[in-house]
Amino acid sequence: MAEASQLFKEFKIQSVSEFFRRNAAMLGYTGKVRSLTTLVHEAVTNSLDACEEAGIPPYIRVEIEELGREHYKVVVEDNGPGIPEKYITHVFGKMLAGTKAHRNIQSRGQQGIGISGAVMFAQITSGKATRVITSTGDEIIEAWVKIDVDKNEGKIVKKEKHPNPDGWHGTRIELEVKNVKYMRSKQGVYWYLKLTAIANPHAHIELIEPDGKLIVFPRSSEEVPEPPVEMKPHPKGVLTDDVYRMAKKTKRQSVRRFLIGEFSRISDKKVDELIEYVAALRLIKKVGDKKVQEQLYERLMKGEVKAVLRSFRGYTKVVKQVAKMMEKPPEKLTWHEAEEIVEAFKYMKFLAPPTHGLRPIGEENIEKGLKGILKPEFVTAVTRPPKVYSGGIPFQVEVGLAYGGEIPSGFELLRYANRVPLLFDAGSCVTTQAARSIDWKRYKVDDLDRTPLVLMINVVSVHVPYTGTGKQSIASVDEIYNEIRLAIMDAARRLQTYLSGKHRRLYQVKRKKTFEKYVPEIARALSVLTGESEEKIREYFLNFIESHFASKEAVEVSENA
Amino acid sequence: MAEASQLFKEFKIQSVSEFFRRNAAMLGYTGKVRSLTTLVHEAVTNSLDACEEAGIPPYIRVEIEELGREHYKVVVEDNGPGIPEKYITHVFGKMLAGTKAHRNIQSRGQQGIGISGAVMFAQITSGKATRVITSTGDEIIEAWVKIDVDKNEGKIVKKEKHPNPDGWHGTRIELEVKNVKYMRSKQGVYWYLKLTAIANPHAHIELIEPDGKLIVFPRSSEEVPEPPVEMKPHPKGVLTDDVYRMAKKTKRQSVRRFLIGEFSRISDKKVDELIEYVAALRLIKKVGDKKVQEQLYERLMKGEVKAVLRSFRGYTKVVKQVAKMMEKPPEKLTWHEAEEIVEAFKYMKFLAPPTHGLRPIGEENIEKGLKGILKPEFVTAVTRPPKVYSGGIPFQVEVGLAYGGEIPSGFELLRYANRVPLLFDAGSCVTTQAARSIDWKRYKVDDLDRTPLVLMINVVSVHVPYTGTGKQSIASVDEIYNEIRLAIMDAARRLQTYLSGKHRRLYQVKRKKTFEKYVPEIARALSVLTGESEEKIREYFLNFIESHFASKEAVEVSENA
Amino acid sequence: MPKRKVIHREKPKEKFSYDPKKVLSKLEEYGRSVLEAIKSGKNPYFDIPMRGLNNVYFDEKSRLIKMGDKLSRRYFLNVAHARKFMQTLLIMAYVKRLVSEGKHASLREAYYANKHTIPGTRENTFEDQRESDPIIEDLERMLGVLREEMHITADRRGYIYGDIVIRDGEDEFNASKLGSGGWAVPGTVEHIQFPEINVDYALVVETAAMADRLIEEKFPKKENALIIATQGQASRGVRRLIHRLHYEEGLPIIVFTDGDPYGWYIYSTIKQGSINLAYLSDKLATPEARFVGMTMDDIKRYGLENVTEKLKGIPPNKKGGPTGDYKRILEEMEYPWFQNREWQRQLKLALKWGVRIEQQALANKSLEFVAKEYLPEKINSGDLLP
Amino acid sequence: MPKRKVIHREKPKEKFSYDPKKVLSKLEEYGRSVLEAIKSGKNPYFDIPMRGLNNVYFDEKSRLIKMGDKLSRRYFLNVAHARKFMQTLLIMAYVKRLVSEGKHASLREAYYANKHTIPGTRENTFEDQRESDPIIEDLERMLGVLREEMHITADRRGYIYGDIVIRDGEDEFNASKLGSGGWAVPGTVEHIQFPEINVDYALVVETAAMADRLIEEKFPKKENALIIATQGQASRGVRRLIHRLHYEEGLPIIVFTDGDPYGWYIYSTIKQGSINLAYLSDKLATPEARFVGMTMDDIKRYGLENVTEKLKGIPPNKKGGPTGDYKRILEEMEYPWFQNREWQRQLKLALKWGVRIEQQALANKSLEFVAKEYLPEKINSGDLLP
Repeated sequence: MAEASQLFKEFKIQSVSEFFRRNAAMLGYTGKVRSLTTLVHEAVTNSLDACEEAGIPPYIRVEIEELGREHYKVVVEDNGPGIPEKYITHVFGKMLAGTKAHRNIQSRGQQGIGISGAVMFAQITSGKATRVITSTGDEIIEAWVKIDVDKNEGKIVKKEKHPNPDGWHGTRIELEVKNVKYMRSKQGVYWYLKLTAIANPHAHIELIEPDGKLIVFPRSSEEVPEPPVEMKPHPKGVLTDDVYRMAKKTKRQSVRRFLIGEFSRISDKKVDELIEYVAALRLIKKVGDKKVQEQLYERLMKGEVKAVLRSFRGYTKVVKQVAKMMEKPPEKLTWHEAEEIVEAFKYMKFLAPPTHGLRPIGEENIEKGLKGILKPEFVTAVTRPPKVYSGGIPFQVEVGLAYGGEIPSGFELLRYANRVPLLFDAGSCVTTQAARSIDWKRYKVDDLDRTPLVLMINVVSVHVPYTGTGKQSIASVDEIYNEIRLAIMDAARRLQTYLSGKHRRLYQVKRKKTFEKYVPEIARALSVLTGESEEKIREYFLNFIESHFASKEAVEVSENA
Repeated sequence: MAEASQLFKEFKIQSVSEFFRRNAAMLGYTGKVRSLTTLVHEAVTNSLDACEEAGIPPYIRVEIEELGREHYKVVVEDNGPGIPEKYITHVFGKMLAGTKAHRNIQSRGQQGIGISGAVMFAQITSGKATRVITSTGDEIIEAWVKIDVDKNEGKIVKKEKHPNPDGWHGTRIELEVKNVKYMRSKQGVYWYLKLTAIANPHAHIELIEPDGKLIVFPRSSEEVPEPPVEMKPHPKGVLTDDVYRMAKKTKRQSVRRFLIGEFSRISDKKVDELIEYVAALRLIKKVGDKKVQEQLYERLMKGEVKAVLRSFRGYTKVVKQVAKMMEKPPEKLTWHEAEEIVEAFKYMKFLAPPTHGLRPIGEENIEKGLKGILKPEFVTAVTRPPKVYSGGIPFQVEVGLAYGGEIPSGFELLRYANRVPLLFDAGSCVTTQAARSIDWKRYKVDDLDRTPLVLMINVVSVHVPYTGTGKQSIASVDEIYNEIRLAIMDAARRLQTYLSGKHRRLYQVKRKKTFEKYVPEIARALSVLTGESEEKIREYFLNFIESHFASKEAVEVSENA
Repeated sequence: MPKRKVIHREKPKEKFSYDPKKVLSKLEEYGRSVLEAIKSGKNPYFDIPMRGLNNVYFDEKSRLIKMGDKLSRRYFLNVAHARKFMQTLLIMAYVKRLVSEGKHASLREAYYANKHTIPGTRENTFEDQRESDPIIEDLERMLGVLREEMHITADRRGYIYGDIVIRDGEDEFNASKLGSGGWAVPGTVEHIQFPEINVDYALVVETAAMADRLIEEKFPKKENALIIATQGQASRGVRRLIHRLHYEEGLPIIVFTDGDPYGWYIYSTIKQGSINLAYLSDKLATPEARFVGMTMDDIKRYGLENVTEKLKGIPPNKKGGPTGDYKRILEEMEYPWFQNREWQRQLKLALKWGVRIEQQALANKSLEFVAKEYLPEKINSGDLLP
Repeated sequence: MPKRKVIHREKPKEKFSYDPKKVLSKLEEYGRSVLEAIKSGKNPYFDIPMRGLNNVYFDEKSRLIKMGDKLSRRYFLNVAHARKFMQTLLIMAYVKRLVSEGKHASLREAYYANKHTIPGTRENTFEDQRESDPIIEDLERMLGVLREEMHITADRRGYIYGDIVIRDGEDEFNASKLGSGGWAVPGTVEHIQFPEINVDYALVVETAAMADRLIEEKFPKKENALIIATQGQASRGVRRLIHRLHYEEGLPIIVFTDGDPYGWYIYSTIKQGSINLAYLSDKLATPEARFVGMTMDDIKRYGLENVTEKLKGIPPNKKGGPTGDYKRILEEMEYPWFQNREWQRQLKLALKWGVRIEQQALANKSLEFVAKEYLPEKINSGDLLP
């Protein structure tokens, strides 16, 4: 038998970066084409977010230069606010670092591992540092950044400063990567940028392909979207651990202030209510008879908190205890007390969570994006009002529909989550399922696979429920599924109206002809049956048809008047 | 426009634990039933690994106690070597820490986040610390461990020491969790332990269910498997980054020694060869004519390195330069040189990677496991020889087949990776695909869905290619798929032989009866046709049959003699 | 002289009547009404009794499936109707020509004769026989006449054998003097007359093989019976012949089919008419018909357990059931004319045992058995189902 | 006296011959040989000429599909053969009884008569008619006799009309004096004789509707023809009748079918026999038969473009093709007896145009057209296909 101490000799601590180095696929670095797209995505996302937060209409240029076999240089440059010198290593060199990961905010990326992951991917495939050129308007900083994988730290290998007479601001990064491939496939960079341009009509995006070809997706809207704002957590969406940990960190004076200040939809009055619920729960817990207990829980769920309290002798004492707890300093809140509060939240009613933090593209901008990039004959968009799933997580669905024009035959679905194109795992995505569930024939789209139709779907949320860590597919949550369907159906109805109008004019002419063509046949038969001359019978029938359609047109004209 | 410095005010650094707290699903904590299974899995895996490394036949006891609604206490106790006091916080409190994650070794877990993940899951659902009782044979240590999520550190909240007069060694951990559910489903703890017992016949596993029921999966083999050993990386499987970083850390004196010492299948002679290849590649790179260059690469691929070298004037100089590089201290190896070495590896031939580190269960033990737990009428197992996939990763497939006896009707597939049961995502798993691809009818299994048949498949590898981070499904790699099929077919052939033998004995008796039963019919008809008496005709025929089978038996007896 | 039988010829209830002029005057009347409508600027239409289950009921008194009084109006000036309106007139004109010239045409000929391309279009007057057949059916309902009376003949199937004299046009012959072949029943039997009838009853037999067996065994002569072979479901010609033989000539009708849902359905159609042709029930159906076999009781009574066949389909108590034969039996149990103890018993037994029994299974006893024992015994003892 | 026709009755080539004793002696011979084998301790067997395409060839000289000489040996002591061996003997004994008693049975009756549970087992001698039918076919090949000669009757279908006198047992009648119904051809025609034949030729017609049309138009009388309606694929009885009328009575045979692959196949079967029944070709087939229509040329010649129908299935040049009608036409192009310019032309035209033309499409001209113009013109000018 081996000695325990001996076994533990090899015990070592792994760094995060080391962990991710071994699990690059988790971050989207899987497959040669996809890896390149992921790299570009991380950089472009950073650029778009930065510009939006600073209120600048983005101008983004992506350049892919082929250096050798499966060996490329990727350059992404923006006109954003730039990065202050002291944050450079953090932004590019440290995993899990970022401005959003710890906040309750809608963002394109979500984990703060994006761009540093790109830097690391470049580094482990080419061994090269990433060149960063950035300025906030003052001097221009040029820095070569590497990641110390063992320590999870960025380090600047080389740094230069340059004068900036024109006051340029923005960021340009140059990554050298191997083991990737540029292809114009639907999982490649070109397609990714095209989809990004559609969802971000306020951005001007350019791409220089390895063969030197310049592709421009021009800006079609001048309006820069408001940056998303942080939203306080909703009581229905928190765990005991959240409350406990937030209480430990808050600067508020009392539990009451803490609850009112750091959660949404909690008012002074709500805290009073909360006190009653917590007290009631404490009392119910002590009831011995299981049946009676269940009944009390049920009544509580119905909101009969006061009645429930009154059914206990000396309940006021308990209420007072709880009220006292609300006034103590939050850092003294125990785990058990936090648990009680969260349990009470479950029985209480709250307003739906605020949705002002959600930033949909908007109907007008979707239409602009689709028109500008796809040049269709008809376009429409629907942005649904915000909804909530899982009790407390707000989300919003929007849909755009483009038909005809320069769109080739065949149905195409463009999927987005928070404006970010989803290029993989379409099959398991709720958007695909919802789009497929639509009975397109009802909307005059008889043969979907031969109709020149593009459907875009954007799901907006602080927390998009992805099916996997690849974040390429949205889970089939009922509430989201239903909203997507409603949005598509609304848009499809508009398409139907458009298509109907187009066909209606041809229809009346056809209709009259329908009756006229049968007249000779009818006349011949009726002549056999009655002995009257064919000629005359024809005349009777034609006159009848003529007078009918004349009166009919008159009616339609007056209806439209 | 907002100031950049203002935007970065919110910039904070997330800890690993914080990251995982937000992504518990990545670790298998998703769904109430599955979360509980994951928790038990992490603890049991730790116990099994510990016992094996110490050469102790494992005795593991799992106890699930229901404390309230979706609120449980999970106790896992083993007779392993115990944990030295100073490692307790590391083992249970720090993510990404462990004895295996950084080594090239086959293991049940793989990321060193398992048990600390369990501790964290318990903590964030119940707020409670995890109680650890352990001894390496000296005093008994009782410790309550918590994780400081912000700092990714374990901390011992409370610690007591007890005397250990009997020299007990082992570890017992007690986790208190909420938001989980105990169910006897195929994704629950019971099923997980049953499958674990089958794959680990050397382990005695007990389970006490919440209702107090004790279930014992007894040990059916006394042989403790050898612990897996570390395997040096194979040249065909390494990246530039691996070579570069290993060179920086090694204690060897020269690049040559480093290559020989830390990679498998590299000998002194191989390094000499490597020198030639690196030199040849340097020379080829300088050729201007693309066509000539391509031809040279091709020749190199064919192994004509010496001829290629000789086609350059003054090639010996370059060879000498490269030879010199091999003698310098490894920490001086540049990225570019590492890149050259890895490129040369691609053109060279090496022996297949060593497979001595793989630890299959073994045919005998699989049969013991299946017999002990399932009590079938027939059992067989096939352990295939090790193979390699992706050029350099060794793996091995084994299969067990159990038929009849106490097995209920219907086909059941038990999937394992490195002996760990896979309970989820069966559909996308290569094992399922391979099992489905078999034409079972060819093996006398006519109606698979009504045959009492259990098929177990264990895929053993240092690096099992999972389809997702949930590690519940093995990707469909051609080499693995084919090995699984071969193994199943081999086992199925044995089943076929068994089933045939069972039927053969009944067959001769039946056969004679086949002829006899027609005799009265034939006699009556023949009597009508010929006028001979039925009675007589019957006699003729019966005599003929009798004499035929008598002579036939004689022949068969002599053949067997 | 033959011995007095239980089953014998009765007094006739209908007289031979067939008047082509009635059809012609009805057609002309409809033509004139259309002409008058269009002349006065009104949208011309036809009122056509609706087809389908919704417009069908079982008349307890006459014990016939009859057509209800629901009408569907077919306009000229209606996009959905115009084509059918035109087609209706085309067929009406064609029928007028057929009847006045004394010619007959098959359904297919009627289709081809009226099919042509409408001038100035790529559209045909009829694209398919599936368009012309329903129009002819509509006319039957509109005019209240059989399609045979409009000189449109049905597919022919079936033959008869027995001592009756048939007059067909100028020919007169005895249907028992035609060798073993019998006389093939033509598509239209409206014009046929029966100068002499020397049989006591008509035995309607489902399969040709059984009819041939009875002929070979000289059953018609020995039992004084007319054999009518339907060769499966009875054709319209055969059903009309049965109807006429019963009502115009007073012959009792006894039906002999396989003991299975299909055989019983054949009986049901002969007896009550079918839902498709409900509007013709009083010309095609013979509610007084009775049923001699095969019955479920026959299996036990004659020891035929060995030669039953399993019912097809899934029983009602199994998953996915009832289907096939089982479903059909359950449907037949709901037929109003099977609402009696005897039939319910047979149908329930079939369900219970899950078997069917064919006419020819009687050959298991001996070839003669059916002609010498089974049928004479059952018929002469009046052991018949209603 | 009728004018001299191109088509007229020829000199007979065969004589009426039907001898039940031949069958009986063959059966007894086989029985004795089995008995002798078993007595001497040998495994008894039957040698049965093999069925199927492998044992069939087209005999250029007789221009018939004939059976080859491949045999399959059926042993008693062979697990795979024993049951069939027993079944063969059972049917042989049954046939012996039928023939010696002068009784006839249908295939179905033969099945039921021989079906019973084997004592001491739950196995039946025959589980299904699909077991007894092939045994009867085997016997036809083994004994070289028609099943009708073994007194097992085929399903009957078809009727005839025309001025010939038929003797069937004691009955004698004229097949043009039976009204419009005609005479139904029985399952077995072996015993039938023709005391008087007053027609020049026999016109074999595919559909009953067309045969009825010709009868209504008095075609048989005017053209001195016998109408034989096959009602689809010709039954064995009808084919045997055609054979006998041609060879025993010298009647030329002219076939009139739809202009489609099915119609042409009907013609082919009458003319050459079928692959299934190759062993009976010289009793059932009539290679001298000729074909009057419908042909592809008729479409153009009589302006029937409007009333053609599209061929079913996928053409050979389309993806997934050829299927349906197209496939059948391509197969027919390979038939040895269609290896002549005229037929290849028709078949190629059908492929090219992708259409078919029905007999009844001639009604598009007028009802009389087929009887007054189409047939007389083509037949009297000898415009027939080989």
